[in-house]
Amino acid sequence: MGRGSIKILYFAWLRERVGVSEEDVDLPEGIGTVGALQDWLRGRSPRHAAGLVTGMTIRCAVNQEFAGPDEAVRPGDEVAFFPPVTGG
Amino acid sequence: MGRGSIKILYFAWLRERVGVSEEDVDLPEGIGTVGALQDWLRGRSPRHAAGLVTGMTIRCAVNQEFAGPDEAVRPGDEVAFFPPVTGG
Amino acid sequence: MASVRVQAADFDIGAETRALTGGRADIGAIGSFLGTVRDIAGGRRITAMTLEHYPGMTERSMARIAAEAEGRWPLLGCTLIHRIGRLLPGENIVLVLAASPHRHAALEAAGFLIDWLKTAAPFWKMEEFADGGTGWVEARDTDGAAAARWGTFPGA
Amino acid sequence: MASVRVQAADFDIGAETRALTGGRADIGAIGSFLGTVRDIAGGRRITAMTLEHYPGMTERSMARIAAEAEGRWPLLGCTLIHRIGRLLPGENIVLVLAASPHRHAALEAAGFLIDWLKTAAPFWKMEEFADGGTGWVEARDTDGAAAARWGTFPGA
Repeated sequence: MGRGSIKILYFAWLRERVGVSEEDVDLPEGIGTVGALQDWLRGRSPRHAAGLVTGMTIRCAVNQEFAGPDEAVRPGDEVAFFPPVTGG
Repeated sequence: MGRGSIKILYFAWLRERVGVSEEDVDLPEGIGTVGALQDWLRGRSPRHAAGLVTGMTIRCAVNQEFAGPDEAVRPGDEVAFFPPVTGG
Repeated sequence: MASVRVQAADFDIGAETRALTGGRADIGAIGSFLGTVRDIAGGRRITAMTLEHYPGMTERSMARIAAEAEGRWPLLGCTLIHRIGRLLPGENIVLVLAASPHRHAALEAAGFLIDWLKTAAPFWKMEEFADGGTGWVEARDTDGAAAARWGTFPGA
Repeated sequence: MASVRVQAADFDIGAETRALTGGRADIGAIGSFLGTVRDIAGGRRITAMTLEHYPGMTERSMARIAAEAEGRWPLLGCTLIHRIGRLLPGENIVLVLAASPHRHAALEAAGFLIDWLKTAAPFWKMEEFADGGTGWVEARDTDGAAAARWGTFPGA
């Protein structure tokens, strides 16, 4: 039973692996952090699992601010997953 | 009794004080270094003495290379006296 | 005071410098860094590079980087421009300009701006190789170390 | 590879950057420093500045400074331009550009070039004050210390 939706964004090779650039999902009960959200999203499809690999190589932003795995996520948030940045 | 002429150049406030930008002088016997040349030039006129003040504030180049007071000067050389540089 | 832009179009360092300094006589020193597309990466020939970014977060992080520079050095203005989309070898990618009365402030701020831009602004590069295929550029430890000289962008 | 010029005419950083990099796709990074005339010096308002130099020695020392930079960093070219004559507040005085595959090389070389140019190239500045009179700018200890970070120009 969801508590409200959050917007998920994927960039660069994560976007290619997951196969979508953006999706709205209902945030389930018990998912309150970036790390828990990432684990839960991995279960949505094999492509999600391939994109949202665990480990150091994935970065996250909550509401357009860099966020570590312990950062809180709440309904209405915008959460992005992406590789380490390589601009400049 | 001279051994041959050298060309002397003055720049910036030295040039203004000495009153000329360039002069050819016969290098006298016994004047073999930048320091000795500077002392000898000071005796040429009160304006030379006012321009070629002794101490740290004057720089010299012999044949367009920076030169300290012990550097040799010879007939045919181009010797310049000037303040510390302030370009850039 | 900072001018921060993300754009597909090219830019001109001369026009940007005039926009930063035009009509001002209090500046004295402008330090800059211009990054361009190289045609070689890891020994492979590159035919094009595509820059992807995170609209919204990009502008926020660039503004914060500029504000941080303005807090650390006595700047009279700075400019950050980053291009997006598909670029060819030799084309401009990124420009930072930092204006100050003091030359070391201008040069150090330019170094800071590009180091943090490389590690804290959400851009990603994808290269197209002359021998076929494409690849996402991997972040380099040296970029992280370079940025860490200046401290770390919040959370990055 | 260095382009070294002393000139009365103005220059454009955009045109100089294109001249340095035009048609090349092996560069990647251009660091630069642009110096302009400030309208204040030591609390006094400046109406103009005149740059005097030592023709011949100037070009020699600038070429040597450029060659030194090219020996210390992996540069693919550099540009040094210094104006002479009477300049008004806001006008360009000096430009250094350093091109390299590596951004820190480009930025460090630009810093080196301007630091040595300020202490080892025979230029002198005379300021005209708004409240009347003129004065030759005095060399600053901080410029010597900045240049000494990189070692010392022979004899200077």
